[in-house]
Amino acid sequence: MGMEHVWLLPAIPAVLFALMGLFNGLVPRRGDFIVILGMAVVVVLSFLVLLDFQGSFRDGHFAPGDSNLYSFSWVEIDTGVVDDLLLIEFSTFVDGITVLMLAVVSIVTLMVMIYSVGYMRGEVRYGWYFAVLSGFGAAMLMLVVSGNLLLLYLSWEAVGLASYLLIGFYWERQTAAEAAKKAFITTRIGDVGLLIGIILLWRGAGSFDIQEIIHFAEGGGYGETYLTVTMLMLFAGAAGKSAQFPFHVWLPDAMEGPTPVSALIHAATMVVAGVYLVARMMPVFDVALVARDVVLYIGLTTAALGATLGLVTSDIKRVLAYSTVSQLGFMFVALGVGSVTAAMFHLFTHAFFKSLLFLGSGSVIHATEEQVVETLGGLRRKMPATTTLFVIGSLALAGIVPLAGFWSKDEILLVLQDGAGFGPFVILAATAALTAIYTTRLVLLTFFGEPKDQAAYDHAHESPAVMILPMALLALLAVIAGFVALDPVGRALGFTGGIGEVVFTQGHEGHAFKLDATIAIGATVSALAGIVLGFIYWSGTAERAVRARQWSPEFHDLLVNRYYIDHLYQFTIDRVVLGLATVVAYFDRWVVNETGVDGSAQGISFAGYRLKFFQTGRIPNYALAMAIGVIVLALVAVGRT
Amino acid sequence: MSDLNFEYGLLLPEFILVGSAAVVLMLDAFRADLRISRNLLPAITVLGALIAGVASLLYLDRDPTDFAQLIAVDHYTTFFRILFIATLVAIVLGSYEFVNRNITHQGEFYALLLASTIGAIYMAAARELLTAYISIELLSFSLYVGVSLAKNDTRSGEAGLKYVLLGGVASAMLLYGLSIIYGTTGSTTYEGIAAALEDGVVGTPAFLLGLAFLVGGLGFKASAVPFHMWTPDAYEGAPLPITAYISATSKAATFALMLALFGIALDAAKADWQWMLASLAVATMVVGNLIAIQQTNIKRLLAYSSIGQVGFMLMAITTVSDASGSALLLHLAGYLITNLAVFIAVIAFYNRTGSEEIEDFRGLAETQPYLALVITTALFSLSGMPLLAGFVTKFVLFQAAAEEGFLWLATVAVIMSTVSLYYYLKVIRQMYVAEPADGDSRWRLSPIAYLTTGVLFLGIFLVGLWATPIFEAADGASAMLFG
Amino acid sequence: MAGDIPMENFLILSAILFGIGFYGVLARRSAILILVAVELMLAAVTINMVAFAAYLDPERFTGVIFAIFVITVAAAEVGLALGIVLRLFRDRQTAMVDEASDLKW
Amino acid sequence: MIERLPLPAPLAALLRRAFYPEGSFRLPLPAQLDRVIIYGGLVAGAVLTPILLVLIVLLVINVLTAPELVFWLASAVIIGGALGAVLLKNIVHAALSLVMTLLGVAAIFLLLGSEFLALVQILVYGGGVTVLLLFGLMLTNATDDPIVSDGAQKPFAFLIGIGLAGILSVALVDQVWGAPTASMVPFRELGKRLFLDFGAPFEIASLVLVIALIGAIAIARRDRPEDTEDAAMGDGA
Repeated sequence: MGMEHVWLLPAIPAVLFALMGLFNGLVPRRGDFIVILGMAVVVVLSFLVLLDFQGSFRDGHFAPGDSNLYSFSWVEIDTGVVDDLLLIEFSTFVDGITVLMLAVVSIVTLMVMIYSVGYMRGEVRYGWYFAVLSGFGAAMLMLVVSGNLLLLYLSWEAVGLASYLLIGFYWERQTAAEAAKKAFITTRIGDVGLLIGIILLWRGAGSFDIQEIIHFAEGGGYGETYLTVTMLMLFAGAAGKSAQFPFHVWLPDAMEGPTPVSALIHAATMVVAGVYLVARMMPVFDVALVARDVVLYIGLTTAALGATLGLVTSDIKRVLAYSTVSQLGFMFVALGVGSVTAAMFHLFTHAFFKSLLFLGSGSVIHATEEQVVETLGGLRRKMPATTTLFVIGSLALAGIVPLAGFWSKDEILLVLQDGAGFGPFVILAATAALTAIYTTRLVLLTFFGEPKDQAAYDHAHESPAVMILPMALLALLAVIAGFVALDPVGRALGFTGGIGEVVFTQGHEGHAFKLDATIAIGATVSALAGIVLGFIYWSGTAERAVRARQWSPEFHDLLVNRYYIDHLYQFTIDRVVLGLATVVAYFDRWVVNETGVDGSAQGISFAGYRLKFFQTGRIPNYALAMAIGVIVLALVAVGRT
Repeated sequence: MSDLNFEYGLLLPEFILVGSAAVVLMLDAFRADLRISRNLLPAITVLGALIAGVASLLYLDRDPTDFAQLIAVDHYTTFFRILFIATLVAIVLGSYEFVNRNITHQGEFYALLLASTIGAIYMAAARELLTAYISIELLSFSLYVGVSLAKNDTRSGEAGLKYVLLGGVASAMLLYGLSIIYGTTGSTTYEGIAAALEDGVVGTPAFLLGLAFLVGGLGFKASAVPFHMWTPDAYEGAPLPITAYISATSKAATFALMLALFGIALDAAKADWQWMLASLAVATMVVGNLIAIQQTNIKRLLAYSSIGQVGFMLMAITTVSDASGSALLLHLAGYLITNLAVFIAVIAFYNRTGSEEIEDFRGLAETQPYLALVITTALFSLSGMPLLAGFVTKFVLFQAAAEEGFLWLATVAVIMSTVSLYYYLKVIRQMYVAEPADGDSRWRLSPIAYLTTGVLFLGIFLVGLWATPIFEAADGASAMLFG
Repeated sequence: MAGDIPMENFLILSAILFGIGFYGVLARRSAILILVAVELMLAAVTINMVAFAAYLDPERFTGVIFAIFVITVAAAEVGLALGIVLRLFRDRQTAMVDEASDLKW
Repeated sequence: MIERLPLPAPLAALLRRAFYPEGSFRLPLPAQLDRVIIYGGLVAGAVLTPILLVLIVLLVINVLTAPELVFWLASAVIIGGALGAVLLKNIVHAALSLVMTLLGVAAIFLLLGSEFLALVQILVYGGGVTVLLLFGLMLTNATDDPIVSDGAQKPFAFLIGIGLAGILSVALVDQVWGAPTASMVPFRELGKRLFLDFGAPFEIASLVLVIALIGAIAIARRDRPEDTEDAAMGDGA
């Protein structure tokens, strides 16, 4: 299995999608095992690709920019458009980023599929679900192996379509259908930008091939303003897909889909497509520095925004969704300072622990049929395995050494400090601490303390092994994934320069993975502080204290010292953090969501509503419109001369 | 004048179509006496059309020629002959059940479809204004009749009246424009006009006025804003197959004519009309797509959506060039396939339910999943989703426009195609999300409906995934105008 | 035969006739009177055509032939339109176009 | 009807003879038609006679040539008829004043040297179209209630009409046209051009007529009961 056969990876699940979508009724178990088997083959193949890549790297064959490995010319015709030849070639391309993405996508997809066997048992359209999952895998794999922008765009849309189908899987539910539509349309708005950006890039370079476009851009082929506008358009597409401000509103709503889908699409794979795109086009962004700065600040805004919103949300999946938004912001921050390494590394680790968290929340929902954290609690007694795995995922997310999140988050903070200075660094560091707080809150409210809804608690049970095992595997990855960045590990795997340099950088910047002791220690301390803060506020004592104060003011003086602390927390969290979060939430709800997204949809709808009344149904009015039309044309025509 | 080519054999496919029309009319007149099945009429129509289609293939390897300098017989003509005849076959196959139930004058129905196809073909093939005009009228007259032919529906009469009266006004405007162009250039052949324009009548007020009236008249036929207002009403009032036919053949024929007229005859006056078409294109895209959002009747929704599509096609005429010519032809082919798929599916739906309201599509995914799939795919294709025909054809179209320096127009078009997704999703949502009405159970399609929609369904994917053959045909055809 | 009447005279006559016709289309309520107005517009066109043919294209006089076609089509159009008007009248007991406005929006 | 008109008895008798020659026979025309024709004729005569006289005087004193005289006369008739057609409140009067315009146009054709076209104009329009229109009026009961009001957008219509006529006139006069004089259209040549050079469009035009014919019949015909039964049976077929 060499790199030139990489097209097989998307081809296998695509064929399975077509077959299973049509004929899942004809096979036992609706064909779930066939789909899973196919994906397992893809996992194996993706490791073969990795080996081949590693081999050619070791042999010194690999040079970025000339790895257009397989191309199929789709439309090739003399049209007089560019060089008298419209050539639309579908080509695949493999480099470090691709290899990394292949591993992430295939592994997480496989895990989610296995998990779904348990989670989706007994659902109607069970076979269709697996078929679409396979279709999604195909589209996502095609996205990451495509060597030209047109193929990338095609798979980009196919991924969106699969996401639409999966979010709307419970189409009987009105909210699910609405959410699916919202996700689809919001991302499509970004996609308009992407398509325009692609056309603009093509107009300059005369090719859709990514490497050719990069060469053209690096050679200064595009004008400065032109390129800035183009890359901003492209980034609009990326921001839409990756739920960056102000497009982030669709992601929490997308939680209406089945939880494994959230784990796969809305944590590990599809939402990182935007990160992947920007990383892939980074050499071009390096030329358009204004656009790159926009990426940085949008990323920063989103990271902070997602984290604060995560603090006040009570739906377990929505908390995770905001967390994802925030973490994607981290990745864009890294990209904004030009570090593909840090961004891709965080993407890699985040995929594992966030899908683990989602699957864990799925396990909870599966057991209790409840997803509001305030009504849960104490589940650790009923679901020990889930609890353990969820805590591992949470610690990884919070960035506790030596779990995966620690390494990649530190890397981002490091490059940010080097690249953008102190201000952004402080904001992002604070956001990292916030991450620890909301994670702690989520864990405490869900699994610890006393059960608040006895019925749900009684109903709860540990999930079956078919669900726990994939989670355990992901938890393992969440623990160890960070180590691959260490040079000894890389050398042990056969990459002479350390894996970090190869896989995460594509060689274009020569930026190897580093670890800065100050930042590492600082980050760990702030994460721990966040956890402690979370414990104090949500572990139950504070709550009791509040009740005590209200019930009996006489004891107030006695407890004053405790309450000073409490007040401090109360103040910092209620007034500052929660206040800020409320403001942000309000802004998000009314300004971005209502005015920006729904507003533009409503505006369009309203414009249509007004316009339609010109259609009066009366012939003389119609004739009048024609007459005015022709007179205006005539007058303007004569007036122009 | 004796050097003209009067080889009537060049018009063979059309003679076959006329002959079929005559046979259909005669058989219908004596149907009661001859005791023949009513399904014989569509059968003969399809048969005649197929023979004509085969006959038009005969001209593929002949050198481009013309009939008396009026009608070109070349790849361009062949392309549209095949396209229109295929459309005719699809519509007849997709609608014969509908016709059996709802149309009392069936012989007339099929005969006028055949006759209007001739009009459509000659609109594409005409290289002279008079021929072009009379072909337009042949098509329009057939459609006036067709729209009013649903005699059990009072909307049909109203729609017909609107169409015929406004059509008359538009004809008068078109003719006034043609007369001025004839007067200023002294010729009615495209070549003669082009030659005269080279000598410089361009830009005089009279000529500009002629152009304005010409654009107005053709804008009506193409339903460009603000000459579009007949469209939704006629679409809604007409019997469904005629609606399908207007949205497919009539539109494509108008654009075939415009491409030849503006590409050959008026090319030298580009500066005078480009802005007219560009502004019409923008207005058309915006108005069509915005009003579509508000519709509740599927025919009306498709009417406005087709107005939106007209904007995209006008864009190709605006930027007329070899590239946008072949892009337009490709787009027309893809659009026809997609549009017919929607309409024939809707006809099948109507045959079952008797309803045209979008609301009544609820739960179609449960009661007839195949039909729901076809409609969904076709609507996605219309909105320009990748992997489907609509994406490829629109992409090539927008790209050609961008290449000709109309990037802003292409941008508006991209944005408006996103808006279009909004209302297509409304239909799709009804089918997949809403519960079926009480008492609705699964139902079956007739085999012919399965066949027709199935072929078109595959066609959408074929164009979407492997457009090269059609693109080559379109390119060869377009080269006849610009080569 | 037209002697030394300038061609512009015919063109202006035609322009005025066209304007009057368009006025009729826009101002009238009766379907038949709208048809009448359309006939006026078409008559204007034929005047134009024939004038151009006589003055500018005397060898080939394509305009005259064009005019013949226009007259033919106009006559056919009246016939067809009247058929539709009759049908509308049977459906709704009116031939006033603004009363036939069920289809709108 | 005719008796009630304030006319001298011999004239009334003459008219009665003209309109009801056998006494029992009635032209299939609206009841007021005779009155229309009579009043129309009288008014037209009253207006046109002075104009005619003035023009003839001008002709005699060589200010006008004969073709110019014809042109101005025909123009007056055309514009007058057109105004009548779009302004008259009485629907039948309006339709009839169309005839005046069309006859004037025929005169213009003659002036421009196309006898054939003039003939076609008179036959097709003066004969066919007018009668068709009158039938239409009759069948839609317009003759029972002949007065129609105009639509609400009349002011716009007025502006547009004036505007169009103005723009067109200015633009057409502004153009520098080629040759100054008109010539006759030879009859034989016309036939050759029409049937030979333009044979293809001619045949298409015949198709247009056929479509219009069968279309008009199919649409306007009141469906026989067996047709609808037939259609109902189609469900089973």
